[in-house]
Amino acid sequence: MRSRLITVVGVVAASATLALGASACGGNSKGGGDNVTIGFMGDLTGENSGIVIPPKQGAQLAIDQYNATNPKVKITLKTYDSQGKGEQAVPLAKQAITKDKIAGLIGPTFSSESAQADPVLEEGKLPNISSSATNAALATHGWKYWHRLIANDNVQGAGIGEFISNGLKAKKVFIIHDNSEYGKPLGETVKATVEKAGAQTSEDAIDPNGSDFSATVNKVKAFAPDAIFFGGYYSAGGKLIKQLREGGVKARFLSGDGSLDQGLAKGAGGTNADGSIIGCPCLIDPSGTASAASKKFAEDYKAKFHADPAIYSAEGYDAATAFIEAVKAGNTTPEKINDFLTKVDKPGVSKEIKFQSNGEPTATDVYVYEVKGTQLPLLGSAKNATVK
Amino acid sequence: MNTLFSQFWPYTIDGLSLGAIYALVALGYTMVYGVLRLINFAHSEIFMIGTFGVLGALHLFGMPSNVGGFALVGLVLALAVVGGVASGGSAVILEYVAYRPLRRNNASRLAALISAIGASLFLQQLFARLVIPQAFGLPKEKGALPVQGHFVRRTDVIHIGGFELSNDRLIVIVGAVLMMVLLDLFVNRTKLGRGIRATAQDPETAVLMGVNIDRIVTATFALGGAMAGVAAALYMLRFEETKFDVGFLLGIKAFTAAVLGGIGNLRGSLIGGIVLGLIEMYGSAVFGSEWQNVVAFSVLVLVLMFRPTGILGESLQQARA
Amino acid sequence: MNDTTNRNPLTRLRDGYSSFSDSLHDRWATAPRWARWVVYLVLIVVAIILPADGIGSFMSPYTDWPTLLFFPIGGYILLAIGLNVVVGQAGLLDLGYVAFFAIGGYAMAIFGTKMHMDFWEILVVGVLLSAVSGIILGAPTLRLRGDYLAIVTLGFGEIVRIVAQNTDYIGGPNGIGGIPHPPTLTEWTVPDNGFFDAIGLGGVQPFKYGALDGKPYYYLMLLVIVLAIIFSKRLENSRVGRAWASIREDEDAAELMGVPTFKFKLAAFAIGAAIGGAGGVVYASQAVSIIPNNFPFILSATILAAVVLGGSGNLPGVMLGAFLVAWIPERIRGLQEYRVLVFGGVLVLLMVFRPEGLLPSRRRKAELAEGEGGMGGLGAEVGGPVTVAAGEVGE
Amino acid sequence: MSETAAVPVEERTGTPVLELREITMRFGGVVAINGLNLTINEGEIFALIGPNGAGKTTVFNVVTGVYRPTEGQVVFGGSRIDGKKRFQVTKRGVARTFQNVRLFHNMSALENVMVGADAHHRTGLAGAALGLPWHRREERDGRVKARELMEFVGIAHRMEETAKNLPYGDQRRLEIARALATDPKLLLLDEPAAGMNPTEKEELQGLIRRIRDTGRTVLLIEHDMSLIMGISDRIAVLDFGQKIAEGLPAEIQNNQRVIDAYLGVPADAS
Amino acid sequence: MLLEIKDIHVHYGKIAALKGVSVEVDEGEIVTLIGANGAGKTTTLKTISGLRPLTRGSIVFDGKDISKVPGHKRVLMGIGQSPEGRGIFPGMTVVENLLMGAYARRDEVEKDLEEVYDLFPRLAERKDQAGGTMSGGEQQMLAIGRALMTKPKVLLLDEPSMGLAPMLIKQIFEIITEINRRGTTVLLVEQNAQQALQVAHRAYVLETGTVVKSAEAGALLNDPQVRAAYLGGGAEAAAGPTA
Repeated sequence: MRSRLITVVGVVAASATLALGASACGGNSKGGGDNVTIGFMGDLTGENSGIVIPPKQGAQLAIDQYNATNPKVKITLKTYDSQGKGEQAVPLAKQAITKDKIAGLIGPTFSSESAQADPVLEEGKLPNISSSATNAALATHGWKYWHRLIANDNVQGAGIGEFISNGLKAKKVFIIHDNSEYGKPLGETVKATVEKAGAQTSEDAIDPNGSDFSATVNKVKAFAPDAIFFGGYYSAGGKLIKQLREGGVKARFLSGDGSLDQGLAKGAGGTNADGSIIGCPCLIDPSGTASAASKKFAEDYKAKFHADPAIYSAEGYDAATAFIEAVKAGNTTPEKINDFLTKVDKPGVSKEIKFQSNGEPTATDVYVYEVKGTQLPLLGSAKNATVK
Repeated sequence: MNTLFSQFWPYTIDGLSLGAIYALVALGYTMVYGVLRLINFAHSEIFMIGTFGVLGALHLFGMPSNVGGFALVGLVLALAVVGGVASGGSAVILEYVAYRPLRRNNASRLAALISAIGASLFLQQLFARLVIPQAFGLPKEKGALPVQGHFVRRTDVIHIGGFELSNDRLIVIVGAVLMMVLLDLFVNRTKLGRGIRATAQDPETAVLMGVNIDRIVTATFALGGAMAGVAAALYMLRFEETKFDVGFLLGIKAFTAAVLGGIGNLRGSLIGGIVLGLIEMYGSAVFGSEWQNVVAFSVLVLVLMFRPTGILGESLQQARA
Repeated sequence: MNDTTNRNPLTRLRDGYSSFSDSLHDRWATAPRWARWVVYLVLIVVAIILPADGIGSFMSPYTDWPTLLFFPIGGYILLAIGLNVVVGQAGLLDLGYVAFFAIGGYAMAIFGTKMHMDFWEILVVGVLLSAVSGIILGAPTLRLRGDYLAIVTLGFGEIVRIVAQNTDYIGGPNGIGGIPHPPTLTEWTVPDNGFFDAIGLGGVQPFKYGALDGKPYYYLMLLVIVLAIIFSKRLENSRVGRAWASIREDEDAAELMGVPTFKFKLAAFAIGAAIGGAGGVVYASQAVSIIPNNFPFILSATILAAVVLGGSGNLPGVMLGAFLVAWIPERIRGLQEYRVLVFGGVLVLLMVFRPEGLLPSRRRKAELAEGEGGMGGLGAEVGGPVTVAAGEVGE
Repeated sequence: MSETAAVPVEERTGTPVLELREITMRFGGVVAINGLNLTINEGEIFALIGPNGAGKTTVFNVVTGVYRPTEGQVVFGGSRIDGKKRFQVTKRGVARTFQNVRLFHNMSALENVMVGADAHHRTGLAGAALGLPWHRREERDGRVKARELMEFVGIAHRMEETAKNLPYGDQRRLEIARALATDPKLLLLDEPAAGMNPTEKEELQGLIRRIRDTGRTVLLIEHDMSLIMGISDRIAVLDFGQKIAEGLPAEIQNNQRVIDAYLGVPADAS
Repeated sequence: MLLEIKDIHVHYGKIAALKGVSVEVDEGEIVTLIGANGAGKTTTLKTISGLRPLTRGSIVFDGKDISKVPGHKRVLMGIGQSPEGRGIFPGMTVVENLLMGAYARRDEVEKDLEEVYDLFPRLAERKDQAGGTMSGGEQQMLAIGRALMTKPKVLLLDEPSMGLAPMLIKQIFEIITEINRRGTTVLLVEQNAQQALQVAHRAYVLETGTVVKSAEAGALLNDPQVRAAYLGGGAEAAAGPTA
């Protein structure tokens, strides 16, 4: 112990002297020349890494494909593991700006960390595109450098709500949310939308870290709804479906992008999740039915990562593409890249890569997916999709 | 409020089955506390290991499906043994690694508590990062996600009007109560049980009776761990899914149940667990599920304000004066 | 059962460290006043140049050093100082300390966004509010014994978090965004030349609180920490500190020597809460947005670990503990997903080899050095086993 | 229980300081003190003796507020103190030591005494934290007082040592100094000579006298008879929670009931 | 020599509780340690049973040095103790308390149980009562009975008369004599010197952690110095009536 303490003290002292001696030769190697670094920030090792790794892989794919064309300016992808936590994202953002001097950032992936890290990115003038932070409030701050390539929760909630009212014609809807900053507002929007369409509603919340949702199940049973909407993530969603079904609730189950994962069906067990509808402002299209670009992306992704594209992989790919386009157009500094982003307009895999002036994407499509076994085939756009 | 009345029996049954699991896990806290006066914070991970032991065994022998009836009872018995061995064994190892050296050094209980917290973090991460991905052939980043194994066919065994009792809940309740009775008999009727009680009541005099305290401590951890393992089997029967941090919330609740009933008191665990389970369910019905934990902790505070040693008071050591 | 003659190399290493820290203690205790002031001065200078890049590149190669210094490092240190009052000085086991951090944080967020109060005003209000909440929690529960107190405080911490989550007025799970930064005190800039540049602080505006530069916040935190140290140290060496120590040592005897124990326990809770609240206010002023999940139970456990790890009751030890607990996981970011695993293991190892903490207070160390054989060791410290109140005073 | 208290007492001391009136103390079914009447006068050294388990320490606990008596009253300086909180009793002027030394073991000897001196201090959180002049004065006074008292009991050379590291006899004396620091009118000493060697006992005897000479009243439990007989003004004997005798040392010494109770009834006596 | 304590030193922290105590107990004897509170009597017994570590000196039992043997093994070797304050397990019944005495043994206990009931018929009557609810005298009997259940070669008794009524004290000491008569060596710690000296063969007087006197019990019984220490008052008291 003692020697260790001394080592620490010694090293601190040494580095202090070094800093003193080395004087002002500080300036790190500039990003310019023949290499630009783009960052990716999100929960890469934490509990929710399952929905962060796909967009990271999507971005990686885009950049690798670009670098493979032997361009004049190559792009490196640098990852920042925020564990989804604001207090870790903030110093990482500062590190990215001041030390690593990256030119653009994909992420942060979650809304709560974005709320803390985005002001830093804004002041640091670092253009950032989130592939999955859907909280509506993020767009209200007048940030110039902030963008996202995913429609927000209001858009999503309204889309799903419309689908419940029009596509399913449900009259009694039970809303359950996980009391998170994502699930609750989403649930509220869905609730407001279906109520406007004349449906009767009731709601309850679950603790996603708990395991016994029977109190909620009993409430649902008492209400006897036609449809149940769950605002929350799939790990809790699966358990919830399972317990609902075991409790004898047969109403159709719906959820948002947080539940768009095979884990939902696995957690629900057997065929419990079959027929559930998941809405998402994102496009997951492993079979490539949506477009040729989507088909190619699915194939490339599979070839590289030996897995189907998952949630937000296309958005991650598109976010990287936005930066790639900027670099291609000869922009290598953050400022210039950001300027370019205001006017970028390119068809992407998931949607048109084009931003409104507040940073929101212009595309507002919400897609619905139906759970079949452990697959989540695309059903179509929430506006016009129907189920049997 | 209306829901509570219209769904009274389901809430009650669910509360009982939840409480039964709390109670079994609470035993581990209460026993270790009774003997060492230590909050074994890592007990929640002992439970977690039990759930993975059970799940692992199911996988190993090929996941059965749709087991019901008496076959299910038999399967659960076998799984309870597996869980008990896994949890009991790891509890003994935990004691040996994380607590025994501290006891030898006459460390403070606070130090032991920190060691427990460290062990708890370590075990959680060990499973999330290494054990789960390895054991279930998952990519590393999926280790932190829930793992399932569906094997139960749920049927209602009793169905009278609004009163429905499904087979899994019945087994959970009966199984937990049975284990509590067995443990109670063990502690009260056997020699080792006597040794445990003696050590809890007066360790110094116990030494004068020729009791090897180290052995008693090991036995205490083994028994408490085994109970958590059985609880894990029942939990898997009921929920069929587990996760690296499955023990965290459940552990806190179980500890709350132990304190509610009177920590150190085996029967208090049962009472505390059942009371807590019911209160959580009824509270959710009345206030909404988002208040479930607030209701639980508020009741704890209220009970302790008026009965500072819990519902039954402490008993493994019983008032010493 | 305490074989004193057994001396394996490990024990010897441990004893070596002990005597080393002992001699430090001694030298400090006997040092003349001026020497102490010199040390204080040096420490403050070191603290001021700490965020310099040169140091940062070693201390934190993966993430922004000044921000790290602000939080978690500075934040944990402040919280540990506060919790040390409760746990280390008064001997009350509090597992829900994060609640007060949350109350301070929410005070900053609510008063800052809804009432547009100034950071400095909120600091005062937030501290008072936290102190009051400490009293509200303490009044009904402080009669409970140690471990019951622990679980009740744990419950309190969770209640605060969940209530925040369920209350729409304060944003529910969304928390509160757009929290204002402290107003800029002065645009004064550290001269961009010679010495300051050499230590990497040239061009810093230490009193301008923007989003990007972590250093001003660090200096703010440093100021609060220094105040908290002075505060806590003064209390420790006063009637109040003596009362706390006497309560921790022997509550019944203390009461019989005229110490109003309940009042002082309540005071300890209030002071601890106030310091935690100050931490919350400062943290929220930098974070821009806070959500209930910024205040999980594990943070309480971590701060407690910091206090015990460093040496419960001894301020420098506690601060060292907090520093390590905050810094190690960031420094070993290279280990990626294994870093919490390693951290947990390190915690166990440190407790196994040095249960009294890295820099134990002299009092506590003596307390821990000898238990009464057998089970005594895991016997009485915080809270202690049933002091059947009077039974022991009596026959 | 007045039939046994009939021994006439020489009134050479002042007015009553402490009166126990018909005190009964039950624990569950066990009666630890039964209808005890006791009057202690100002300025005297009063000894309470009796075999182990006779209820002597229980008397101390009743007087100092540790127990609330099941029945009866405790009157100190003219007003009732039964039912008062323990620290309030101390503030009114009753201080005690313990049968098994109960120092604050890990605090320095001086600090131990200062805790006692703090009983009459008023510094609160703010005063201490801001270092207000009031607080500084109290702190200085407390320190001076503690030093004086440590000199008074004869352990001035031990000030900075940790209490638990003091030799046993010094710990006993430190406990007395700590109790004196609360400025008691009445000092209760619970077996102060236990564990002392003859020389120390001799010194202790002198110390108790000097305490009395400063105008304080001393109530004492002790087993060491030579000490008791040497310094007590009056003695009361307790057996099974009842007072079996009260009087001057010489009277007690020759009381057959006392001898039986105290030495133990020899096997051949019945 | 059955039990030989050689110059043992015991410390609580830095304080010496025993500063070189030497005591010898021969087979078949009753030896008593007397002395004031805090003299170190109880510490001596606890050290013999292994509850307190030695800092110096040694304890030899039955020819073997047991200074380093853990406490629970010493019980098996034949050291039984009825501890200070009786140490009854309050939550256990009388039978359970007694069976605790036989905890370390593997042989039949029924016979020994009968023997204890024979010595203390009162315990037989109260078999199923919780230990904590018994009167002081009954608890003392239980403590001694329980110690006997360990089948001790030497029985250590710590203040068996503490807090008991004279009638009971008399009874307890008669039983001690009886136990000794049946072949168990007894080491007795007492404050009730008179009683102790009457049943003991030899006695040691302890004062502040050291032995200040040792002699035949009878000799000490009439020793004015011992008398003085216990009833005080100087010569005239010593010359007073021997009760």
